[in-house]
Amino acid sequence: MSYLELSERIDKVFGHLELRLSLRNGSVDAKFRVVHDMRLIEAVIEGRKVDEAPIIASRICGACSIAHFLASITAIENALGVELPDDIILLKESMNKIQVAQNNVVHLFFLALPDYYNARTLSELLSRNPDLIKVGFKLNNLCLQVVELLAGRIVNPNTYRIGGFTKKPSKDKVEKAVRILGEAEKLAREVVDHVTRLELPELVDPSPVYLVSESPIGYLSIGDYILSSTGEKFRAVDYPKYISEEVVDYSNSKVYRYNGRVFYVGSRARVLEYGERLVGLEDYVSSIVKELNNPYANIKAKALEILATIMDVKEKLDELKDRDLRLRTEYTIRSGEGVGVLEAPRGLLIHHYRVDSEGRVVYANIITPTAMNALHIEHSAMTLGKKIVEGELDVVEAKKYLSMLVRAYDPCLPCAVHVVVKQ
Amino acid sequence: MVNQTVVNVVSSIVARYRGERRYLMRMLQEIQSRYGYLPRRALEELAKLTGIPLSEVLNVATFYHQFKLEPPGYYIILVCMGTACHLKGNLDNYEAMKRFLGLGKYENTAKDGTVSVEKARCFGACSLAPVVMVISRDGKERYLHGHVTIRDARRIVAKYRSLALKKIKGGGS
Amino acid sequence: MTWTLMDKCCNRCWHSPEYPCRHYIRCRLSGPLCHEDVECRVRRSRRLKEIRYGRHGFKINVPLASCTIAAGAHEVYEAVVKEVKSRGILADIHRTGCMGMCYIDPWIELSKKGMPSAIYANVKPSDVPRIIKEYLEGDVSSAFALRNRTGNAKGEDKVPLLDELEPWRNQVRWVSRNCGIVDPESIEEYIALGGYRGLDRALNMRPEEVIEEIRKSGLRGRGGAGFPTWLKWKIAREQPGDVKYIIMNADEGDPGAFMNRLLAESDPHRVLEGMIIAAYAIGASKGFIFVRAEKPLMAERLSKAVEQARKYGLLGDNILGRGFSFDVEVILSAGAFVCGEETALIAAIEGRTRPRQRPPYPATRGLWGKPTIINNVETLAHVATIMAEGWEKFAKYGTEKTKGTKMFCVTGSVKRTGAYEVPVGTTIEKLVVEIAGGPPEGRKIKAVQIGGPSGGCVPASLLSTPIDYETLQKAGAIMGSGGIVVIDDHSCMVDVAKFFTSFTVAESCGKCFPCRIGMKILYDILEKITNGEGSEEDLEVLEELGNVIRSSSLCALGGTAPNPVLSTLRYFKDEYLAHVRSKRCPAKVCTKLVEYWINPDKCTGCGTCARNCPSKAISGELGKPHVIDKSKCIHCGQCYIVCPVGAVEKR
Amino acid sequence: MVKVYVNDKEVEVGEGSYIIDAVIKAGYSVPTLCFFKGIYREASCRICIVELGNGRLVPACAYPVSEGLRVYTNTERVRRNRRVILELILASHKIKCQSCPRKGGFCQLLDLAREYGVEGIPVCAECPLHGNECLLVRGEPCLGPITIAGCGSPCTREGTICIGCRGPITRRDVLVEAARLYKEHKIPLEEVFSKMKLFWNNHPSLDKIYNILLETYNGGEKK
Repeated sequence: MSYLELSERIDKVFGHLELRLSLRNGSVDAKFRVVHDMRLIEAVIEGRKVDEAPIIASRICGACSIAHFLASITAIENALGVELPDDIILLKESMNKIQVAQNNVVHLFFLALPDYYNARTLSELLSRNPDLIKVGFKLNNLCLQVVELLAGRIVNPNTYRIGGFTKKPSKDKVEKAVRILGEAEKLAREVVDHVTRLELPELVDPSPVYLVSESPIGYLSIGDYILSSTGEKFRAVDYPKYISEEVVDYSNSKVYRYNGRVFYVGSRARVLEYGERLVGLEDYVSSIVKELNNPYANIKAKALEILATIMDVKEKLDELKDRDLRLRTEYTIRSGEGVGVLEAPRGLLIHHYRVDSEGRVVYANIITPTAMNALHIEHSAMTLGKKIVEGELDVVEAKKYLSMLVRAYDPCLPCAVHVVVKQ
Repeated sequence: MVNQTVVNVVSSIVARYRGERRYLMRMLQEIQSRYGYLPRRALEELAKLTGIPLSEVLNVATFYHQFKLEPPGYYIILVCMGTACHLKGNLDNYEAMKRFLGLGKYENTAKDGTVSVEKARCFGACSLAPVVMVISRDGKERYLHGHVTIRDARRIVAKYRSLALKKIKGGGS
Repeated sequence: MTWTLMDKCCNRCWHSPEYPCRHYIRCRLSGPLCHEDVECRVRRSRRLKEIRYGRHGFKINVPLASCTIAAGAHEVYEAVVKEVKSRGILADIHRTGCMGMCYIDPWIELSKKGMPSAIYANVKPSDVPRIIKEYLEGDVSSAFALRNRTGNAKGEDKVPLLDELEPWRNQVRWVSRNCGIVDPESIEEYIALGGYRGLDRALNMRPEEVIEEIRKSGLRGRGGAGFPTWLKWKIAREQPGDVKYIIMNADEGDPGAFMNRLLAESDPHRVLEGMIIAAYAIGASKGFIFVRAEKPLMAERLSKAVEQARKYGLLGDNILGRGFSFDVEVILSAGAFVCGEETALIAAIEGRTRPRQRPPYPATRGLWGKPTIINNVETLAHVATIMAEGWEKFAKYGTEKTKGTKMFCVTGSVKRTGAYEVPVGTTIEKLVVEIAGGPPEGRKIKAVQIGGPSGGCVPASLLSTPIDYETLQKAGAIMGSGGIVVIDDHSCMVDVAKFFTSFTVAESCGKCFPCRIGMKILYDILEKITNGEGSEEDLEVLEELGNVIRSSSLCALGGTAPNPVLSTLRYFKDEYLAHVRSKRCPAKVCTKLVEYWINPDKCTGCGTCARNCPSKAISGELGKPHVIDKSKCIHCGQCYIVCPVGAVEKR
Repeated sequence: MVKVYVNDKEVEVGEGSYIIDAVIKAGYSVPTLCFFKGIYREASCRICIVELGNGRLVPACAYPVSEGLRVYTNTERVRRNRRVILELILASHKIKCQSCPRKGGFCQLLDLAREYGVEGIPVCAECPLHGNECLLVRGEPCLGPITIAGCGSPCTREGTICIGCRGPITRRDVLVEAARLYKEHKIPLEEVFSKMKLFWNNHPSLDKIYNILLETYNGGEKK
């Protein structure tokens, strides 16, 4: 076999994407082609008022609008030098976390799991294994309810503005959220039990470098630093020094390298970095941690995160409900530069804005997890390709594994393609 | 004093029709033929005497085209707006008359109170289209002009204006 | 005081309204019936002759109806009186109604024993002496038409007979038979010409038989909707209760339709007779004549007819000794087009306003909650004639579904404007071109608008359509009360639609939304189109909105109000498109879309246009051709109207 | 008792009832505006029209039933007519949802407008005042007065301004009223425009909306 080109349009991902694997005389090349239409959100944001930027940013993607919204607003708060009280940060983080949980449910049940049950579509899986999927639906619904309670509505949050929340969540609301989360926790436990026992295709991560935002305490909090698997820690505002971006001609998305190396972000990275902080989940963590050098294991990490975040949010809200909260600070418009870093469902998300003295955004840069993962996906696919060359893998099977691989990263293409070529 | 006579007039009309609701239109017509229009005071009095709510009286008074709530000129020039008259250009006549009298869009009566120009419904004299009818305020005089042209229109206005001036003066002295 | 037919012949006659005689009507013509007396009989036949030919053998008919009066009949009448007096001749000057040929108004008819009856057209007061002189000298050559030929007069062969004239020949004068012949203010003449025979006959029958007679005749309401008259009566008859009402709808509001006025002014007793018959058939005890105050002569003549009928016991208690009591009250309507709608009319009589939702129909719950029949003037006139002549003669005319004759008022761009009576099912072409003479020279018929403001426009290509309820509805128009307006190529169809819409907008009672606001919006869109600001989407809106208004309005006014727009859109879409696409009015009517210029060859430089121009767009020296400054012109069209030599032209 | 078929479902109602009684008895519904049982049977709003078996459209509230009557409450023709009628009603409706006592989603007209997809009522109609201060009073450039309602106003409920994601109302009177409100609460129009650009940047009537707002806003100032 001298020449083979596998070109696979991947379904069951957010958006349009093609993975092209060419095997030529023993050499292997993979291209992660984002064919989703350009969205150019950064260009839209530039020139807008600061309070409008998060509104636009949250429209980048309906699936994780809260992450974009919060990253954007954090960047602006940083640029304006807003000091937030702990209460606000706590609620903000809860908002983000519960969305991570909800997003992971969607990914797991509706996108990734069919592969593991040899079902081509969700409906096929549903007819075959209705109980499992019903759990997914229910869990998703419960998470969405909490999202709505915290963020005002399911997509595009409207309870939070620069400097804090518009309204204090009523005690009823919080209690209701806690109650729902209690219910969700039980279901999530079932899910984790189930998913951690799944058998994964074997693959060794070709480039086990990851980046993750720093959480001073707990899990998935919003910090000012970025950590890498190499132990390096740098300030978020300094990201351009460490992360280099590159435009490729075959894709509508940019690709990124960390210190010249291919890296990945996402649940796998988060569990590897903060797994030991998950109190009460030590058994699960230890059962999957040895598998985590396999990119496919991302789904197990995601399953674990569902439970972890639900428990975490529940605990935080429970703690909040009897307290008198301070949820609003005043801010003044001034010029400045700020970077907002947080862990979106798919991994590290960076929003970077420069604001002029009239409160207009003059520069915007958004780095999304999918774009950061792009090179890593290519490299993983190449590893898979090598297996074909070496005859370990049948070509027909390879196609399936390829799409499973891409899905394991859960790329979100609408997020990736807002990127615009500067200069 | 003036109001007292209004009361007398209205009460005699109401008495004649025993104040029955079904004669409301007739009573209004009588009041109008007495004054040339429906004075507000008379309507109020009518409502009081008959027990019909004033709103109902006004409902009828404003609904039908015959009733006027503003005093008209001595002569009322009715410009027919029937189909045949429209096609033959009576709207132009109407506008020419109004311009001749210097009336604005919502004014119908000349400032000296001599003539009013009004659009009217078909008189059924379509064979003479375009038609202009002139009636005096008290309804006693009635003239019809057929095949009216723009020039006629002005002539008609001028004629009845001077006629009215004469009558108003004659009546006053 | 001369003896009249209505008076007692001698003391043996005992008829009075209090003690009515059964044979009163027949007795008038072929009496006396209760006793044998040669003198009385001779007296009657002498009087009948007098009525027919005048007392002195010379009779001058002068028509006095609103339309002829408008054309100057009063002055002619005075001139005739003066002339007769000054000549010292013995002549009966006889006031009649209008015979429907409005284009010859005012006319006079002279008839003398031994001479042909001659009709003179478009008479001016100054012509009167000459006409009378010529006629008395036996010369009828200047007459317009003759009723008969005797061979005694000069020029007889040159003048056509009335029956030969196209408008006359093609007519079937059924209800309008007396118009122009009888004195509308004389019950005597009406009876002498066979009036009230129908009532006499009806009262000899049981009410059910009367309804059956009407059913056989196939008469349908002439007011517009074409509901079978007998069915309406039957429904009302079968309603329980003693109190029922009948209303004569004489509130003619259609612009362009005046047959009801013509009938009621020229032959009011026929209409009244029909009403009494209808009242007998349904068992009504009280009737109302609802007549427009704006048509005073009609109201006056109807009231007079009611008075006379009451005087001779044709109204009141125990009519003609048959035990049937009925009285009529004339109510002056204050004028609203919507009162043509049954429920609105009832509301007006009750002293309220606005129509209400039907059903319940007035035939079951009408005036003051009692069963009420509302019939149009023409329908009732037909009833009287049918009862007098029998249903067979009536049913001879017309089509399968609609029997009899109908009066149509043809106006607009025709040579012979008038009200003509033809059998239902006559083609539009025959009525408009043959009878009414078509448009003036050099113009072409573009469309025929049938049915008043709520009717529709039928294009010239469909002129061969027979006029009856069903076919007209298919063509997008309605019969309505029978007003026909002929529109020639000098008129813009969008403007016509706008005119009718403006009418219904003004006349909408405002009760229901589709009509009140929908029509206003239709009008606004048409205004936009005629101002050259319309778009093609507007045409779609017109159509959709029109259909909605038609199907969901409360009363018939709203239900038919969009017809002019919808029918013109259907047949004259190209004109609409010319307005919206190329911003051009093909007929050069919409002033905003035409450009005015002064033809320098024609302009005399009088300066009239410059003086009348409201925007001071016209300049030029006196005596020299003027010019219009296009940038200042506001397209008001004043210069076009005022120019005495027609030098201002549109392009 | 009279047998009536509502959407082909047989139902018996007492004699002298109206279609609306039969419809309700059959378990269907028709929208009504001017009808109040026992008080008004005016049949003037025409929103309750239903289609009869013979194709006629009649108002359900005032049309008496008869034996064997067939009534269809939700045909395409009925819906289309209702939509146009609703548009007409709204065309003549003074839209001052800001001060309307039915504010906060208690507006029947709003519900109908939403159901039949007619624009005209602004988000303010849905925005509840209970416990909330109007954002305009707080001086924030809320687009509530000029945005098509129907979302349930989640943003203003949460105390953030409406950003007009459902699109603008292009009716002049609504815009004039909005401009008056902005002026009354001293909200600079530039901020409003800036918010309008978020979602309406390519709206074909944007210029028109701008101009009307500006005109009214500045026009009032001169007086």
